[in-house]
Amino acid sequence: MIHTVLPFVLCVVLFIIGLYAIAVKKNLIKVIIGIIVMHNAVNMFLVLIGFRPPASGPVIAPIMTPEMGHRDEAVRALLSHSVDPVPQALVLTSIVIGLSVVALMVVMALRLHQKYGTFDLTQITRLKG
Amino acid sequence: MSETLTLLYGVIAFMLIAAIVAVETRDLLSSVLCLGALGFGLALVDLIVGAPDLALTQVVVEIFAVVLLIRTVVAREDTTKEFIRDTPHVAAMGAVIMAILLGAYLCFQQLTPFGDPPMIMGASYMRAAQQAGATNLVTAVLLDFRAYDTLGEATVIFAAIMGCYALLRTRGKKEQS
Amino acid sequence: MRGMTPIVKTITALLIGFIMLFGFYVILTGHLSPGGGFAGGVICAAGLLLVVLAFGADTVKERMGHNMAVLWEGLGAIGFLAVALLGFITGTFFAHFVPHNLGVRLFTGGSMPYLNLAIGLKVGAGLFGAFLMLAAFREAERGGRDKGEGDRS
Amino acid sequence: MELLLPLTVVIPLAAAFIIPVASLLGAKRGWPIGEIVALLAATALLIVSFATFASDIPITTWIGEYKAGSELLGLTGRPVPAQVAGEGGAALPGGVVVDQVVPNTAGDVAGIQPGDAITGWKVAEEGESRAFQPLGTMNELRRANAMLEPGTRVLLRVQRDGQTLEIGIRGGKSVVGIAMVCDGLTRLLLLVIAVVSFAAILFSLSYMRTYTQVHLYYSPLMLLIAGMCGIVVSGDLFNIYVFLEVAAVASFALVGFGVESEELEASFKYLVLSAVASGFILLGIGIVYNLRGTLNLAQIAEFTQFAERNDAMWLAMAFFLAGFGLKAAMVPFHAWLPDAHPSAPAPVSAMLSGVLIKASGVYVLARLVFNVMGASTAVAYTLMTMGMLSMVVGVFLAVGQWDFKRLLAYHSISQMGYVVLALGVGVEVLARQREMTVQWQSVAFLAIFGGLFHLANHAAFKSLLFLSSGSVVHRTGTRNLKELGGLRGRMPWTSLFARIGSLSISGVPPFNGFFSKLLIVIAVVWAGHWVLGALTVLVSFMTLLSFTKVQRYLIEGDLPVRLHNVRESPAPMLLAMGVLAVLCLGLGLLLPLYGGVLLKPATNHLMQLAGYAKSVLGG
Repeated sequence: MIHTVLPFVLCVVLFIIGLYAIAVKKNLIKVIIGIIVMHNAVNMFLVLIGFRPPASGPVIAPIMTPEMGHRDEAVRALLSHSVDPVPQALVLTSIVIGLSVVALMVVMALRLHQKYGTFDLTQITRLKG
Repeated sequence: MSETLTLLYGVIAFMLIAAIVAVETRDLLSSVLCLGALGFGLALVDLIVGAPDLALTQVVVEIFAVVLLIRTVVAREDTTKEFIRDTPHVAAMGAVIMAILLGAYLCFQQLTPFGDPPMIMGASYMRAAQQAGATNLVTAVLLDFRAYDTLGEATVIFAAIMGCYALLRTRGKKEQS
Repeated sequence: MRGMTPIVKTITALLIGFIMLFGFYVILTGHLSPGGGFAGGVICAAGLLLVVLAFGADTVKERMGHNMAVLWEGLGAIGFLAVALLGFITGTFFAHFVPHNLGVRLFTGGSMPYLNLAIGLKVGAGLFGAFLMLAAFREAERGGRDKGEGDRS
Repeated sequence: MELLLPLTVVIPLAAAFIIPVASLLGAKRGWPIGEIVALLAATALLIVSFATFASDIPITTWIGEYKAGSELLGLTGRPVPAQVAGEGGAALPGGVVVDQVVPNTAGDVAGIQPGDAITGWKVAEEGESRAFQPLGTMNELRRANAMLEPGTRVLLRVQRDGQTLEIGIRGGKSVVGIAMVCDGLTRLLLLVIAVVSFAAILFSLSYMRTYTQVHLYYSPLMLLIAGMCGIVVSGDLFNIYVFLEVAAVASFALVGFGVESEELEASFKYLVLSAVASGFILLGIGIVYNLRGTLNLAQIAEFTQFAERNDAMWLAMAFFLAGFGLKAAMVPFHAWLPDAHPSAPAPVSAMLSGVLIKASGVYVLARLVFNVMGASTAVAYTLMTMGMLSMVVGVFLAVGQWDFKRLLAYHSISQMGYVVLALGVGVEVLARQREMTVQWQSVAFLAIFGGLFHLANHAAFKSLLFLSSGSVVHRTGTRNLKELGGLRGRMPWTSLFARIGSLSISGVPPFNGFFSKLLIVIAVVWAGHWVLGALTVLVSFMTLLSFTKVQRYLIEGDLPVRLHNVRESPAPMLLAMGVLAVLCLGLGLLLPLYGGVLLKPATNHLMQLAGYAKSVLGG
């Protein structure tokens, strides 16, 4: 069954596209874009890890709240259809971290453009080595 | 299962195309817009695999990031001549990429199959969430079982914003009197 | 940049209330339905961002200063930490100190709604402040170097 | 006592949150809020980190109301389709054939044998009213089991030799929250972080006067400290990643704090490579979660111990090696460090070189390699290669440098190479010997002990050197060795401290660097790696050579005309350097006094390998 691994491999392909952009492109914005692509790839990988076939969200339907339904029934129903909530929580955290890093990078890109007048990384080389 | 998979592959293919275009286009604005498309593709993937929280957050964050990037790119002169770096660099990169692909190809066969996670932590959280009283399990995980992670997450964004303030100062050092 | 056309300004003025309301809704019902402090906070920040884009950074800076954003962000962060530390009342770090079952559905989450509120406040104020700073930086950059932000040292 | 460990993170975090808010109020009156809060927090952190030694805090502190006390099913198996499972007798739905039963787990106690086909499960208490749930894969059983309260009995329908049996097994799993772990290694790192942070903040009081808006400096600095403490005390894989990012994001801001072109450029480079590292680490975490279904380090170690060989786990380890290698600036991944560390303000350079690369790179690697993934020769050789390359390449690049801080940065790569090499030798000895004799045990012990000792020493002398470079820059305005000279007369204390640091790092006898390098050399040679031992000694000589240059061009020689009016640095800076200089001398000479409290428990906790799981979960 190729479908058991193909989604994960596609995530790695996306990851590599990002990595390629970071390493090979010499435009600063392209590097930022590469990092965002990479973050998205990793996030997708994490989301796909938690996937289970019925693919219903990990939200307990109101009918199953403790006071209304039998607890064990609710738990069992959740077990039979819900996806794994943990990777989703991880991805939420990871998205936030990604946004923070992107914001910082944008600020740095602005400052570098102000100082050097260009986004070209081959011209932004005042440091030796 | 198969319909979900078809949808999933379709969206992932769209994302891959968007990513390649975003990386390869010469015009920076188009590139940023393609990045937005990639992000919305990811939001779609989230919806397909049953993660509405993530889809919501992803859309909002993508809007914010794309607005930031567009404002960075628009009306700024870009003098980059050619896009490809020198050969040794590309060769080294190619080697790394091949290594990762090879590793992924060899090792991913042994991953837990797609759609059958062991979910040991997740399942035990599900039981406990019944008692905790939250109906949204993701929020229960974020703010109850793993709330300490969320403290770290809030700290990261705090650090980033402090960093933005610090880096946007006009002068770093006081002028010597 | 003195903002955009009157059409944009009018529509923004009409929409901003609803956007903020939606943001607060997402924050407050985070433990019941998809969403949460972070998503809601970013929605609020995006609403304010719309205002900055429509009216220009300077106008916004006059109305609600950049210091306000720093203050609210810091308060949100301290609030989150405080809720976490209050868990020591009933035992450990991050333990629920708020009873779960108060009968009202909005308050079934123990201390979760408070944490959500703190995060929402923090993220909204923080991202808005950062964006305002960026917009002001861009205008300062246009209007000549070293003009604009004063040094608060 | 449960308060103590969270405090190590909460104190710097609270300080970081309070500083910007309080500065808004204090700015108008000109109060130095940032300095006061930061200094108070650093002092408090120092006290707390000492208190972790004094008090008998438990090894594990669970955050929130959720504790682990897991019951291992101990079964691995592969799914079989319906027609194969049904060949013995009655036609059956598909099931899972058990491949392996781990001794002393629930499955073993219940009497399940390899070759059994499990075709269904249900909760025993529910009795006859409920039918057996069909079982498609072993993961379904794992999920179902995790869903139950601990202590629940699970009834399995098992097909054995054509007969259908019903076997009841102990099941259920308790909820695993995030754990804070306080073992010897944690205590060691916490103390190092607290001491260096205290010195750096003391130094900053005077040094940062020349910068604008310093509250924007102290807040990220406290976040950096909080991030490092968070990494060190955490017992959860994803939590480590989050605090890694806290420390990293704060350090980007600090590296670029001067907002000059070079600083922004260095910061951007650092940011890009750090983001790549984070990507690798997160991918590795994803793979681990996919395989083990949990994020708690101890549980991962427990599951890994009993699981069969899995290539995907190696891939995860490779990603971790790349990611944390990038964070620790090991040689194939070292490009960012010589730019980032010198560009930062001096106290931040001291923090970055002194503790950040250890806490976010070497510490996590050591924890994962020793305690979580289990020692293996492949990882050991990778570590040894990385360590050796860093050691040699770092020192050769350092010799040619004329920029004082850049030279120090290259030496950081080289000295961290020593630590990684020693740890690698330790892993190699532990993994090579199937049945450990006392002799090999002691070789491994010596290698790890030497590595950790060098880690602590490097924190002391590298921070001291960076601070003294800051002191020089503060008064002379340059860090180019060609433009400096003869500071012995003008800045006597700074010169003395720089000299102590230089002698320590070069491994000259009475100072601490000598002892740790000696231990590493002895351990490496005992382990049978003669070439590596010779290289280690050679690198030490090269270091001495390089620092002779520093002495010649910084302290001795003629005073350039431009520097005739140079004065000694202010008292807080000298005090900060003095503390570290005393440590440089004391750490070496007083080793017998504190070694048993500080270093030996840390070494033992690394040596117990996967025994970590038992001590964390069982305590």
